[in-house]
Amino acid sequence: MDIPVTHAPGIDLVWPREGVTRVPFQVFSDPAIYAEEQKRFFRGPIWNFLCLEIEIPKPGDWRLATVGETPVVVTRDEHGAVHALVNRCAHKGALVCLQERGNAKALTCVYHSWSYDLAGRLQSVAFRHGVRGKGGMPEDFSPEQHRLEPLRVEVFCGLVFGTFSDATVPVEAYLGETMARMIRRNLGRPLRMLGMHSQIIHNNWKLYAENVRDSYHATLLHTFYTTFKVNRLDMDGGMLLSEDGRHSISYAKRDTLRQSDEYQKVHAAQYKSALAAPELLDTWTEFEDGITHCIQTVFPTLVVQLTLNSLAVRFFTPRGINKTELFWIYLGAQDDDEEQTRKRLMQSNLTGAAGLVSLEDGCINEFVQRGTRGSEDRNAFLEMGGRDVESSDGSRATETGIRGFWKGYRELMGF
Amino acid sequence: MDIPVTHAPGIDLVWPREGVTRVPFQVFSDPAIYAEEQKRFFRGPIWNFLCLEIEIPKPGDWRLATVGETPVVVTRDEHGAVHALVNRCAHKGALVCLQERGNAKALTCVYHSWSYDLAGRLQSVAFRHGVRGKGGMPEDFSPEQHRLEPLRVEVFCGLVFGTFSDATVPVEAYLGETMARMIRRNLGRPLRMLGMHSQIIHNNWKLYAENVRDSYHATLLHTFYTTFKVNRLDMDGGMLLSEDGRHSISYAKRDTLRQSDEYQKVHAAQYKSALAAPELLDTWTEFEDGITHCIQTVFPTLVVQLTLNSLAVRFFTPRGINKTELFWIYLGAQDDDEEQTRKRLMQSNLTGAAGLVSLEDGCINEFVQRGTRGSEDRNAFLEMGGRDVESSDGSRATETGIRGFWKGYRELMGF
Amino acid sequence: MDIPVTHAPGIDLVWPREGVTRVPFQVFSDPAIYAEEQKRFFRGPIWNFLCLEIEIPKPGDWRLATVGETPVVVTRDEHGAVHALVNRCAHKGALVCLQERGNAKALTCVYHSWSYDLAGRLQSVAFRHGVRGKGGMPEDFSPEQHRLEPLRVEVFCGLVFGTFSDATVPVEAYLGETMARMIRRNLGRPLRMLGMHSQIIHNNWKLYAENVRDSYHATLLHTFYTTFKVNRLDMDGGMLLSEDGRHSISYAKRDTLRQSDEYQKVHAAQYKSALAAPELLDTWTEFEDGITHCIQTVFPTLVVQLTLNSLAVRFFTPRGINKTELFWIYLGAQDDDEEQTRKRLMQSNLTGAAGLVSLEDGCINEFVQRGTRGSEDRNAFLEMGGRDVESSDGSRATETGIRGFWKGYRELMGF
Amino acid sequence: MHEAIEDLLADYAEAIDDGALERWPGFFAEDGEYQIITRESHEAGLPVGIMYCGSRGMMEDRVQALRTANIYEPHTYRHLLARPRIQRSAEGFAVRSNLCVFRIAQDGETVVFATGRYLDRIVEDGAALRFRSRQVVLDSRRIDILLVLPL
Amino acid sequence: MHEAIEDLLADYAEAIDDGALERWPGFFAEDGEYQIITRESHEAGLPVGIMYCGSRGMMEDRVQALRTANIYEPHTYRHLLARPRIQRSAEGFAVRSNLCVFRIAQDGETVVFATGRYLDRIVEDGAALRFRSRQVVLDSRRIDILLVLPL
Amino acid sequence: MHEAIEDLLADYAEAIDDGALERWPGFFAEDGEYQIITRESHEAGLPVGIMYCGSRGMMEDRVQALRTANIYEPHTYRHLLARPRIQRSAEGFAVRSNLCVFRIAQDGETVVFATGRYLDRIVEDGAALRFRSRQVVLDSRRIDILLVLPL
Ligand code: FES
Ligand code: FES
Ligand code: FES
Ligand SMILES: [Fe+3]
Ligand SMILES: [Fe+3]
Ligand SMILES: [Fe+3]
Repeated sequence: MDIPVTHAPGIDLVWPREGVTRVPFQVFSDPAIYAEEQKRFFRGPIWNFLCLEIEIPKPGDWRLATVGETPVVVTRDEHGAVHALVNRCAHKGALVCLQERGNAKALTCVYHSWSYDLAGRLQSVAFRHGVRGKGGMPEDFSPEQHRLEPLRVEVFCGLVFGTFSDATVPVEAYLGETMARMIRRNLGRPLRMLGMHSQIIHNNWKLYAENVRDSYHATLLHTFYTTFKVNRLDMDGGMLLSEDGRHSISYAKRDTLRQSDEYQKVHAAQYKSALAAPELLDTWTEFEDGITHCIQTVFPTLVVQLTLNSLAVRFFTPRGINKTELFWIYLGAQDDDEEQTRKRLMQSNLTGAAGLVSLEDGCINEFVQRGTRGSEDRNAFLEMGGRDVESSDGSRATETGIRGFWKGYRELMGF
Repeated sequence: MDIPVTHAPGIDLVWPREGVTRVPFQVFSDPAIYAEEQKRFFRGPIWNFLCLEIEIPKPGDWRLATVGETPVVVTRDEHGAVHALVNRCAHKGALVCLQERGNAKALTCVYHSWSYDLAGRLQSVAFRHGVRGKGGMPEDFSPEQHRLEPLRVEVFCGLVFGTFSDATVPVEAYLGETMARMIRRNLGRPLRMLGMHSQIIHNNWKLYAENVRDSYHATLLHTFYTTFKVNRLDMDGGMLLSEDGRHSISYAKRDTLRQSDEYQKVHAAQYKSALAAPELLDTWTEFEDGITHCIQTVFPTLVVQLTLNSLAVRFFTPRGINKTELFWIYLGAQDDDEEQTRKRLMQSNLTGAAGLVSLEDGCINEFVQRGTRGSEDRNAFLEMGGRDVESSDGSRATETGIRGFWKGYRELMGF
Repeated sequence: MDIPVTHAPGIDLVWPREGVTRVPFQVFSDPAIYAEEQKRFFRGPIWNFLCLEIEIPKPGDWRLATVGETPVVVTRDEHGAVHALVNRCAHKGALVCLQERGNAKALTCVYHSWSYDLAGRLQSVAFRHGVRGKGGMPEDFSPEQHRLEPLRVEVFCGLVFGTFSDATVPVEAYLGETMARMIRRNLGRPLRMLGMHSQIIHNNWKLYAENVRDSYHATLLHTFYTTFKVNRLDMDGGMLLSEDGRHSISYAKRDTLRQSDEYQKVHAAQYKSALAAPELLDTWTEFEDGITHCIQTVFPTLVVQLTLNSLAVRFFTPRGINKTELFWIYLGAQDDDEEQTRKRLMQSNLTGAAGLVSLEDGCINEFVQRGTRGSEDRNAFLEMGGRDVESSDGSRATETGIRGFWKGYRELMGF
Repeated sequence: MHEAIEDLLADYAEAIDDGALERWPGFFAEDGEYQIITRESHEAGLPVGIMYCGSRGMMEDRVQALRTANIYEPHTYRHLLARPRIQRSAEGFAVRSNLCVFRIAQDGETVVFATGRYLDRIVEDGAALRFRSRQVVLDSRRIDILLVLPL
Repeated sequence: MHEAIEDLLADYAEAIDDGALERWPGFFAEDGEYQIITRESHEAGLPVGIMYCGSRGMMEDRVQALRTANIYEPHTYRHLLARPRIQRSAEGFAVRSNLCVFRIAQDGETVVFATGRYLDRIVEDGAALRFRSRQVVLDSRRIDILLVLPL
Repeated sequence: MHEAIEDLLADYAEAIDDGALERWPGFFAEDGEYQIITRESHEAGLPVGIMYCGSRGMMEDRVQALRTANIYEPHTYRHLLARPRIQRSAEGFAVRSNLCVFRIAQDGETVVFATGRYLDRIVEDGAALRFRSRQVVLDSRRIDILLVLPL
């Protein structure tokens, strides 16, 4: 029988009985669902990626972020502790921090000069006692009862996470052992930022969340991958999920390629494979485990990527029901030599808004958004690799990662 | 007593007791009504114009279209049969065809390479059996149960129509005898495309549907018509409706003009009527029935126009509640000689986005959209030419065509 | 206990028990509330500012305006009487007047040439009797039953006001004695327009309504005020409210400055106060009462400003739930000499879209709109200067004016 | 000569942006041609575009119509032209320049109304340079609202 | 001289687009005038526009204010100018050029912020060319958000 | 020489706007460099931008990829360039010009896709002028949808 919605008033949705192997297209375009996500999902028991610790190295540094559509500022206080605060003044709700990045001893709202310390505690209220004894706040005004709304914060391998919920377990437990280990492998060393940019993609944020967990599409849509043997399903590799199925790692070992003629059938391999400038793919062995391609997702909106030597952190944030901003931060190790930095620069051509193996993701999710218009009552069909939510070691011809996302989404939304 | 809405949940509308002589302005701006139209109206028992057959002459040709907001692709298969399919992949819903026009042996979705034949039947699923025996679809996966959603298709006089409903009667019966005859007169011959463009008009699609059925406005708003005696109400002419009132023909016979001083009162005739370049209106007698101006509407969104020798097909499609795209396709007969083509080129100045007698329609419907803001609870008043829905032979000082549109709209929407 | 909403169906809002000292952020972003305001607030018993009388000096002059989102045209008839009419044709609802300003003997709709006199009475209907006896309106058509919807109009000190409600008391009673006197002081003389422009601000209209009643922010946000001692809270001044609290006057007397060290604490006074070109602030004594700065608000959307010698009328109108247009009309006295006009020109740099002491208001309300995203269930805190709605003579370190606005808003909306 | 041609192009744009449309036909030779057409139709070699004038007279009729007959909301254009590419030809010059036209409504709303190329054939007509033909090839197939002022 | 004037216009735009606003007053003669006004007010002959500086000093005060007193979200401009039309005048040159200015917010949002005309009176001030007066006539009557950086 | 440089810039834009991308690498010296980078990263001195080609070969690979491997919806560009600012340098010329690129989708939707500056180093390569390096510094940090055609 059908599962009726239990906890979302005003939302008229029935999830198909087939469970996570089906997704009603309505979830990508229904304003009531989008509004509900702001409260129930983004303020629920999840860890939201906020920024990198290296973006706020010094005491007093701050950086803006968003959790869902809620504006947040991440600060480092004089003792070096990191805080995350809703960027909404306790007085009348104005943004308190205006610049994307800054450094200050205190956070002062420009509207009426209410001032907060770096932990968000209200420190002073202009004209609290009026001017020459006239006006000002009532006697019983108590600054302690007004502050910038805080989030709980944890930093893991230089990644700063925040949550609105007291129920969220610690980040390492949230990730699970497998996910935590791979993050340590890739990010557990002194890093430097090599560059950043963002992309506006015209689709609901959940379509990109599916897309990055979709090991099935990668080598079919991104034909450059296939042709240049950067990443193919006929290399050893797999799709690992966390215990709860929310997080995933899609990996491949380039040296294990044994060409399968499955590829002969698909468009993906029609393109001549000689490069005029092969230096594009000059690499060095950064890790001994043989894994040369690894896309790791952290529920709900973070991705850690190491493709050959191209190390990057991606994250995305909703800008409206069918608009999402996708951020790319390119990283290198602090001890990279010049040649290694040059190689990372060369390989940066593979990903990002102009990435030879990623630019398609800038439009493909929009194609789904537009393709499903007028079909809100139909469903996506997700049975590749079975109907379960579990790791698929050995094959990435599976949608298990996507099913895992929907498992987590439904748990939070009560769908 | 008032007629309460019976079949549209969530829509709070009461149609005035005066019936089709009144139109609540709310229907042009209520998002709930707009959403309901996508299901109830555009997927209802009507024939939606999709494209011209000459746009897909060869096997494998396809062309994109929309039905309401639903993306559709029209194809011609290897046997020459025409198909219309929702342009939404059966897997995850991506657009399958990306270019406005194309030619292919099969329709392959770029996301995961699912491939369909030109009739929309699923032919292959990439990695269905996984790679080297791992991954892939469950054993019980049956391709027959997945296909591109088809529309029923009929071609009449080179016009390709599609419907989502099994209840829709054949096109010729849908049009009725009078309408079918006039379409044959104008389009029942080998045609070639002379040009095309479109217009974005900032109004609800139904305002343009009214506008093209409004024989009352033509000679008042489009003063060029009147002044240059291209089309006036004091020529012999009339407004013919189909039996069900949904379709209409507004026609005039230029040679029968007997000037009425009604026109002296209106702005419409104030403009000096000598052209510096009279060749604009050089014509030849294309038909012997004396009809020199003929605007024919086919419910809901198609218009066939022959003004002097300017032959065109117009159609429009909603792009949002207050945004509509209007397409103009200029046609000639395949056996036109050079001089005739030149005359059609000259006369193309009369219509289209820059048309001397049509450009006003680009803004007039927006004026209604804006004029009725804040007055959603008021009604349009449509009693010109009486209160009935019936042909008005002999006079076009009538709104019978508009009343006919609303009759059909209410039948489909249950208002 | 909480006060549940009584009169707004479909709106799910509970105003906090603290009354006017709290404002739910939801009122700035809820589409249902915005829609309800169009009917209940803007068509309620209030006087909406429409235009200045000097904009329509001659018989036949008209000028467009909006009341909420409803388009209105203000006319002066042949007898010199001023009328306000909804700019919506009685036939099918098209805008009747298209240009922002014009002059005509009659108002004729371009769509079907229905023509109205300057008081909005229907005078002629094109083809009412058809053409040569065919078509036309039914016998029982009665022009008297069709007209442009009128508003009641009153002119006070050259300000033209309109209301949809019969219950609205006369303007002078609506303003109350104090407000009326100050308007007479500033505008009660022959005036000429010196210039005008507008600003699009990206916030709900009510945030600007608060902003102009907020005597607390002025000298903190607009630091130029403070530094150059144009307006400070340590000058004699006050915040006067009308009896019903809806209207306000914030005033200061520049010559009474006794610097308070309160200002030393705030950003507002950090900026060196020597001007390279002091002529910016060259003034003359325009009034003997010592008041050199006076911002007067008239509920809901009008502001009369005299800062030094810069005389201006501001008004604002909603352009969407988070979009507002703010108009600036700069005025001078008809008998100003050249030097006085030059001084008003110089001082015009203080206000407007580029105003040295007003440009911040172009973004600050947007900061609140954005700061409160995702926090629709939180409230603004308005206890500066107490919790009452009453004049605060002697101090402007108060939010009494804002509380007064919300008092009036809630009365009208039934919140 | 490059200067003179650039001045012609700038003067043309200025006349239209200033609303001096009566000057418009004068930029063309007596039998000059003017056409606005979409890139799509242009590349497909189709004859019918969006506006066509086969002579100065037809341009005068256009101006006459938009002044007295046609109905539309007041608006103005603002042209921005890139550096023209000029080639000598038998009859004079073949000139191409990228163009962008903004449309400003009376309420101030400003939109990118048109982008594309001018394809011009310019001749020396007595003392003056005039357009033998000017083709406006629009990048977009669609027009926002309507097109009444020449581009 | 045409070249030199075009360089002045380009240099001015570059200074503002680069945020080097301290250079701005230096483009004007000591008693130079600068005004931003709407087309509507300009054509109506009204004296008050949106911004007015009657001397270099007033421009310096503007820069000082926007650096230290005024509050707004960080943003930058990008100017595009069309070929100027230059006429010799008694005092120097009367120059007109079409302009378009894009505004880029810190989050990357890019909008057409202003379109219109520069109406310039340029004089030879010692070795250099400077603006005796520069009037920015905006096509639109309305400003998006606020106007703090000169155009 | 100023003329020749302006022609190079215009020809480059024309080639891309016409979709003649195979011509694109030829505008560069054999070991020419091309990079698209955000203003933010450029000013921070970060090495990685959005697109980087270290040689003509890498440009050819880009063209080859976008013709045969990459998937995206058909679209075209329209470039508008402001007057370049040219300085002689040891190797040739250092040139800077403001740019705006519109993107036109197949359905006609037109957006301001990019604004910014070209920072060019131009050398005389045999008879021709070529880019030793061309850096496109984008004002915005964000790209709408994707970037596949060079700017
Ligand atoms: S809103 Fe922040 S101090 Fe008032
Ligand atoms: S969405 Fe079409 S193949 Fe997957
Ligand atoms: S709508 Fe005004 S006359 Fe018909
Ligand atoms: Fe991908
Ligand atoms: Fe019409
Ligand atoms: Fe203010």
